[in-house]
Amino acid sequence: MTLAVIVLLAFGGLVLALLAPNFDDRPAAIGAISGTVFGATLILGLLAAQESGVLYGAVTLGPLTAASIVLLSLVGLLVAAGATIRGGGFALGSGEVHALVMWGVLGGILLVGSAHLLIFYLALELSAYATYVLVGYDRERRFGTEAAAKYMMLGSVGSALLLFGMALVYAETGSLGYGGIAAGLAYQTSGLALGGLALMLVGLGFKLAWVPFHAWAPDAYQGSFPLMAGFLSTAPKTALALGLAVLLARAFGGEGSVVAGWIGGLALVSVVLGSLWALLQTDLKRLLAYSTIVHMGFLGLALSTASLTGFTAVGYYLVAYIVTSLGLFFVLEALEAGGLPSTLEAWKGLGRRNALVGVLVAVFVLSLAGVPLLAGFLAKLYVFAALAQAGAWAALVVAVVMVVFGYYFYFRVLAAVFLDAPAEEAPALDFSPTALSLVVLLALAVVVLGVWPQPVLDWLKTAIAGLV
Amino acid sequence: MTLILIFLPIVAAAFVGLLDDPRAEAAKRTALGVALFTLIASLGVYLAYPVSFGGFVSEFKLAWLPLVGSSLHVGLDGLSLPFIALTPLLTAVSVLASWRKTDKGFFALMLLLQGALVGVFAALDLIVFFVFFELVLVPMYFMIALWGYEQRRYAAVKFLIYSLVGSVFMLAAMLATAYLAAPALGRVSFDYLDLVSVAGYLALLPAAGWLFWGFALAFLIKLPAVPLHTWLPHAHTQAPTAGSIFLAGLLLKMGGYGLIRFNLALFPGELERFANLLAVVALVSIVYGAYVTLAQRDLKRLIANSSVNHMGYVLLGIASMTAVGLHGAVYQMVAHGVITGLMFLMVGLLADRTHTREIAAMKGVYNAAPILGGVLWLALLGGLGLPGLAGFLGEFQSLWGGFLADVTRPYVWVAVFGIVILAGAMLWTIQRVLLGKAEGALDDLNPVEVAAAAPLVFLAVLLGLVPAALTPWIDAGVQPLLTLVQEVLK
Amino acid sequence: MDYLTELQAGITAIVFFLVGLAIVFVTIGIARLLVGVRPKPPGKLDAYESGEIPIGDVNLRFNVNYYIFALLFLLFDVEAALLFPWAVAYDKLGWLGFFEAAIFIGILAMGLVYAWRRGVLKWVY
Amino acid sequence: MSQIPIPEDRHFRPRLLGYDPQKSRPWLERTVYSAYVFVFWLIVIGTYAGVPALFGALGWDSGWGFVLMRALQVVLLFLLSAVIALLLILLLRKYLGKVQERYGPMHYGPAGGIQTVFDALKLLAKEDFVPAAADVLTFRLAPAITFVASFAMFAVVPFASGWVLADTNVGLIYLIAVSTLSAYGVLLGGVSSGNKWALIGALRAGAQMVSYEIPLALVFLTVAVWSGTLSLGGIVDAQLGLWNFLPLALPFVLYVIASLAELKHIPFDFPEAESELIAGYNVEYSGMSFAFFFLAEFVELFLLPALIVVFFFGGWHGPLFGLEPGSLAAGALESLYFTAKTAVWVWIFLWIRATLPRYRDDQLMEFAWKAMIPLALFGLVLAAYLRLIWR
Amino acid sequence: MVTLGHFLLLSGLLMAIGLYGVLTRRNLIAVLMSVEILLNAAALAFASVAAFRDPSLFAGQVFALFIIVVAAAELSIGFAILLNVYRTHGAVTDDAISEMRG
Repeated sequence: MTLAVIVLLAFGGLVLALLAPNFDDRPAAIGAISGTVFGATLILGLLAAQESGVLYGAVTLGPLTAASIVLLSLVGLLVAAGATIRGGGFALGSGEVHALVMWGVLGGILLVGSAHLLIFYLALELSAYATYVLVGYDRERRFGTEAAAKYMMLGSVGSALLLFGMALVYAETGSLGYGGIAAGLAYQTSGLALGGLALMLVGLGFKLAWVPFHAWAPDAYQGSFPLMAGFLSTAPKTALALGLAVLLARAFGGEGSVVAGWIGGLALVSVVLGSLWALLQTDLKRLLAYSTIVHMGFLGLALSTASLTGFTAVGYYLVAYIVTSLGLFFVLEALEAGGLPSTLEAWKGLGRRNALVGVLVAVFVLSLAGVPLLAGFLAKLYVFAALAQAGAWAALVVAVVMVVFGYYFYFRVLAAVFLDAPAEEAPALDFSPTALSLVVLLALAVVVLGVWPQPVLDWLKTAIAGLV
Repeated sequence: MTLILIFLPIVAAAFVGLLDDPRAEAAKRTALGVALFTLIASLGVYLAYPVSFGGFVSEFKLAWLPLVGSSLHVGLDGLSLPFIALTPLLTAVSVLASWRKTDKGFFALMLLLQGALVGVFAALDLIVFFVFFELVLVPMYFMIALWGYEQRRYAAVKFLIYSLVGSVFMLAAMLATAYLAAPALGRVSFDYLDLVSVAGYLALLPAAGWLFWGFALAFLIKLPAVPLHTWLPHAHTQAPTAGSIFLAGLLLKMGGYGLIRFNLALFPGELERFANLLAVVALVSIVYGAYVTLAQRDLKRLIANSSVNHMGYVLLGIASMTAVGLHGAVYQMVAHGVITGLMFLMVGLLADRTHTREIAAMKGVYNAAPILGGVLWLALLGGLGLPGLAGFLGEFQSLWGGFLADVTRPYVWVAVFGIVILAGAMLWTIQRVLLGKAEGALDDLNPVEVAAAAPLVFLAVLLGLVPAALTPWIDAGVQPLLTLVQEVLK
Repeated sequence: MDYLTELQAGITAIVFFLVGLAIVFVTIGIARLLVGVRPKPPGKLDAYESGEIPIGDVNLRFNVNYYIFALLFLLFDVEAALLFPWAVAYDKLGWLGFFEAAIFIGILAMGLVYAWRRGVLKWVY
Repeated sequence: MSQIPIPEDRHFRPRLLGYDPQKSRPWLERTVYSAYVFVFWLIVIGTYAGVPALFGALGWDSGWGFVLMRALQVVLLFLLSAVIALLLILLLRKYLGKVQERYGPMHYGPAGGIQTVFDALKLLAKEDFVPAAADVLTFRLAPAITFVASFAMFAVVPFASGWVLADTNVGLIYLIAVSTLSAYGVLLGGVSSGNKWALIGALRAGAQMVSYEIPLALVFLTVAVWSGTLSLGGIVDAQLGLWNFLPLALPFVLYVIASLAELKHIPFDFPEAESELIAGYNVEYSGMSFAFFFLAEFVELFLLPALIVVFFFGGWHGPLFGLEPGSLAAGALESLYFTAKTAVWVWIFLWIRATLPRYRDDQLMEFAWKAMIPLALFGLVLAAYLRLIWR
Repeated sequence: MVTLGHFLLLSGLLMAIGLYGVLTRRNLIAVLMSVEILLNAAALAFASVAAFRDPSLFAGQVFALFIIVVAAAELSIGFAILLNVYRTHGAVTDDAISEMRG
């Protein structure tokens, strides 16, 4: 079943890329194809459940992989739908974009499913390359190419460090399979292995945009199209977080291991510094980049507990984050397509010019901030619960304090939207019916997830139970 | 029933928000209707409450977040019922007070606020409590920031940040409490009743002090107690009339209510340990609050600062940990809700007419607008604690309770001076604002405004004269707690 | 082949490079000794453009296709490197090896087809 | 104004041994070529049999002694490549002359036989200077890289059974690596010259070598799949029954075309293109630096045909007439077979050079990507398939 | 005797060189080359570990091969992006691509 997903995504992307030269002026057709593919994989992901290994045990196809298929296909589906927001005129409807999204998603799925460092690395690079290109897809945008260059540079440095770390771990354990590594690390950990683990973590830190390895994130977000920034902030992060969870649980010794502690440290630094830097931002996409950094920090805190609660919290956090973040980026996309730049300055008085859009923005932003009855609050709550369960009181208190900073910068957005007067010659805010229905759907999902999370949680829990 | 009281306004808020209603005609009627309906419903529950038995009524429990052991657990008891009833009343008053507003959003926010506040007072689960506690902030923020006076942005943000700082520590403390109590309970539970049942175990925890302060910080900020009160003058002054009524009438009560509900019930040992400190804080609040009130030139600011003084008595009553003191605290909170609500209502209406809040700029209001002036006069007298009005009984019981306890007795002597100072401030205000010759004409209250003020005037007098309308309920709420506390302390 | 042979082969390669470089520079050095340094009249050190005086910047803006072909080369050449181990072990792998490599080569070919259809392979001035 | 005196005999040439240079003497030419080949053969025997025997007798065949032995062999191979270059340049000029109905070099040595030696001496005596606009280090390094890269291919080419310096398991990979390296030399040389024509020539050379490198590598792969080894000796041994050019006809043709392009040989001589680019990437080079570019080209003109022989024509295989395999005599005979087969292919290359016109630049590149590479991929899969069903 | 430690030391040195390059180079192409050095350091480490610790399974050698291939893909993408940077910014130095500020 999962193999079918892999084949579907790989060849779906291939077909789309090959169709691209002929089909580029028909974004709807392209979107329909990619939507169909993602829909199919979504259903397959929901059906797949049995734990088994393929590729000589290098890839595990279990409930967690199935869950990752569902989550990432969902992102793909939403992005495919979101590509129609901009309508004609730009290449976001191009087959290549969808192909890259597909491969990015495929890389993510393999990342979660990997049980061998080689597959982990290849999957990571697959999804990373797709995003590098997506960021710089429009060759004429100065910021786009600039962002892609920075992202690519730092990303490749990160993967090189990750690789070197893997090599050191390999040197210590003599194995590249997760099981072998766990067995090798179980006896004793030498400086070599510790160095390797640290380097691996640094590499992954680059990819997850943990402070101090986050420098690419604001530029990448600012430079790319909001839709792509949305993809960037959800799909690779989802895959990496779940993949790191698998790695942590199956290879690095899980709860109480030294790696878990490091993850916690990095995550805490991300939460603190990310929140502080976010206070200084005036560009919405940059602000959201720092917000991503902070959210990845919270995720990392949950990861570091390596408990069932912690991993479930990670899962729920991801679901909440996907829905919220994509929703907000869709709004940005629609507004940018309508000629409204993504700056706080330009957003002044948005709520007065179009109340519905204002309310939708408020829902997403409040969810990001963690206001109760929205998905973001429960996500944070579960993270805190996991921390409390693990007895990480200091981390809990620091994280909780940073939530206040988060409120502060999210409310700056809301203040601009609702409190400031719009500029004189503000253009009309036109949302196409598709865009509006898509965003409304996501906003409803945010609310529903925040009020009645139980079905999602049950599903996540069964998916994650195998890890601990 | 509790669920209806909580969620009907919230659903109504969403409904009002989605109405196509540019003049907000339907919105304000809907809001008023919902408020009145819930008022009647809550009064029904209030009156039907079996005061002699105590305990929780209209309890509802539904597993909500099993992952962390939290459930949607709400219920009403003698401690919460007065506030449950007060909330829709003040909402109705606020709606009437903002009858001229033309933004449907304003009324939607008010309904949301009402639902969230009822949720706060009804919550029997820590997480649920926190959810509603936080939910209150959002509509309040927007109410201040969108419809407030000139410095609204600053005031709103300050209000938000202060509240958040407290509430996030409370969240941390909640989580810690639940997980630290897990060994005794055998499971992780955020349920209030579960946790209360292991209060004895909690008292033995080395971290109990931290947990206590985690909760207390949030409530002291909300209360507010000096030195954590600095958000209050801004928020109250800058908020629109309805916002001020909500703030003073209900939001402050969340602090006192929380202190009794959680700090007293879960950590009585720690409360006893820190009673001295709390009493000092209370004393400073009383005296300093009164003193600062004396120095105000802005009418709304003056009332706001008097709240600091009033809430000091609440804290003093709680710190005494005596039945009388707790009675006084609750009574004072309800009374303050009524009286200060009335004061803000009147001052708001006055400010709308004079377009200024400067005390120096007003003169002879009583002569110009007798009804308005008269009601304001009554409210100011209530604020200084005149016997026969609601404020007196609360203050008196609090002080008396403080006097009964060894810890707080010395402070009561000083606290009395607070009454004197505040009385001076109030009387001086009456003299400056109400008396004298009127300069220019002032419209008197219109029927809608009279309708808004009437129930509050009625309550202010009723609670001043007939304490039996409230004390049995308070008794039913406080007595079991005190029994429990005695057990734990032994 | 055994370890020693491979080691000797490696040493041989190194010797080849070192001795080769040495020969080149020794020969050039000898030539220089024979010839000596001669005067450099003006114009001698200019770029040679069939006797014309050089005009303009040497750093021409050249065809972007050069870069694109360089990128394509990089990919294809290295992907080919991935096939060498397969080639050696091919007799042991049998049909499985055939199909796996066929898929791999197929994907590679798809890449070529994509580039072709995108018009990248058209060499235009 | 005084008149400059003009010598009467403007066609004055020094005469050696009373030999009349105006007359063509085919037998003499062949004798000269044979002499060169004989020298070549002697050096080969000396390199692959003599030196190891000597060092074996001295007991210096391990450790630093081994390194010394290899160094000596490398020096000998340098001599060999010098001989190859002298011979091939002579042959080229003679052959071009024949095709164009003229004699070619006639005056120096028997039938012009040492003309190239004089040319080499001339180059040695020319001043070797760096133009002002050039980047000195790169400019100096480029010819060395090009030459060493071509020259180092000798390491894995088997002249006879066991007559190979590096009998390695990764011979093919080594070949790819080294041959790609020579493109670097050309590119660096052209780019560092500070000359527009050199730059264009270098870019063309880079694009061309790089594009044809891929079919070349794919053909290597095909051969490797067919033989099951990457060792050149192993590939030759695998052809005992059947020479590869029959079953691998398609890759064989591709290989010939690709090696022509690698050689920058007509019809693919864009990097130099005298008529368009003066001399392309090496326009600024003079003296010995230029000589090494030249030397590299002719070493490759020998080595690429030699590799054709190794890959497709059974390498050194031939009738041994009862000689004991592995003996000195057998080795000598085998190396002769190898040389002879290679000579045929060198001749074919010269023939092509003499006959065909130059392609157009865009045709060249598109031919590589749109014909060569797809065909090479197809050939690879086909060979793999045939290998499976015929095994 | 040459041990695994020597190889790892060598690759560590390469790593250090690459990192130094990444941190100090102004020209992005040079940075990309430094990244290649980093990747090759890792490939070397994998190959040598495979030779010393894991002689039977070849996992490390295969990994090294994959690193080479993936590095090529990375370079292609990198140069393609830098090409676009050059087209839009007229230079490929890190000063040229610091227009975005927050």
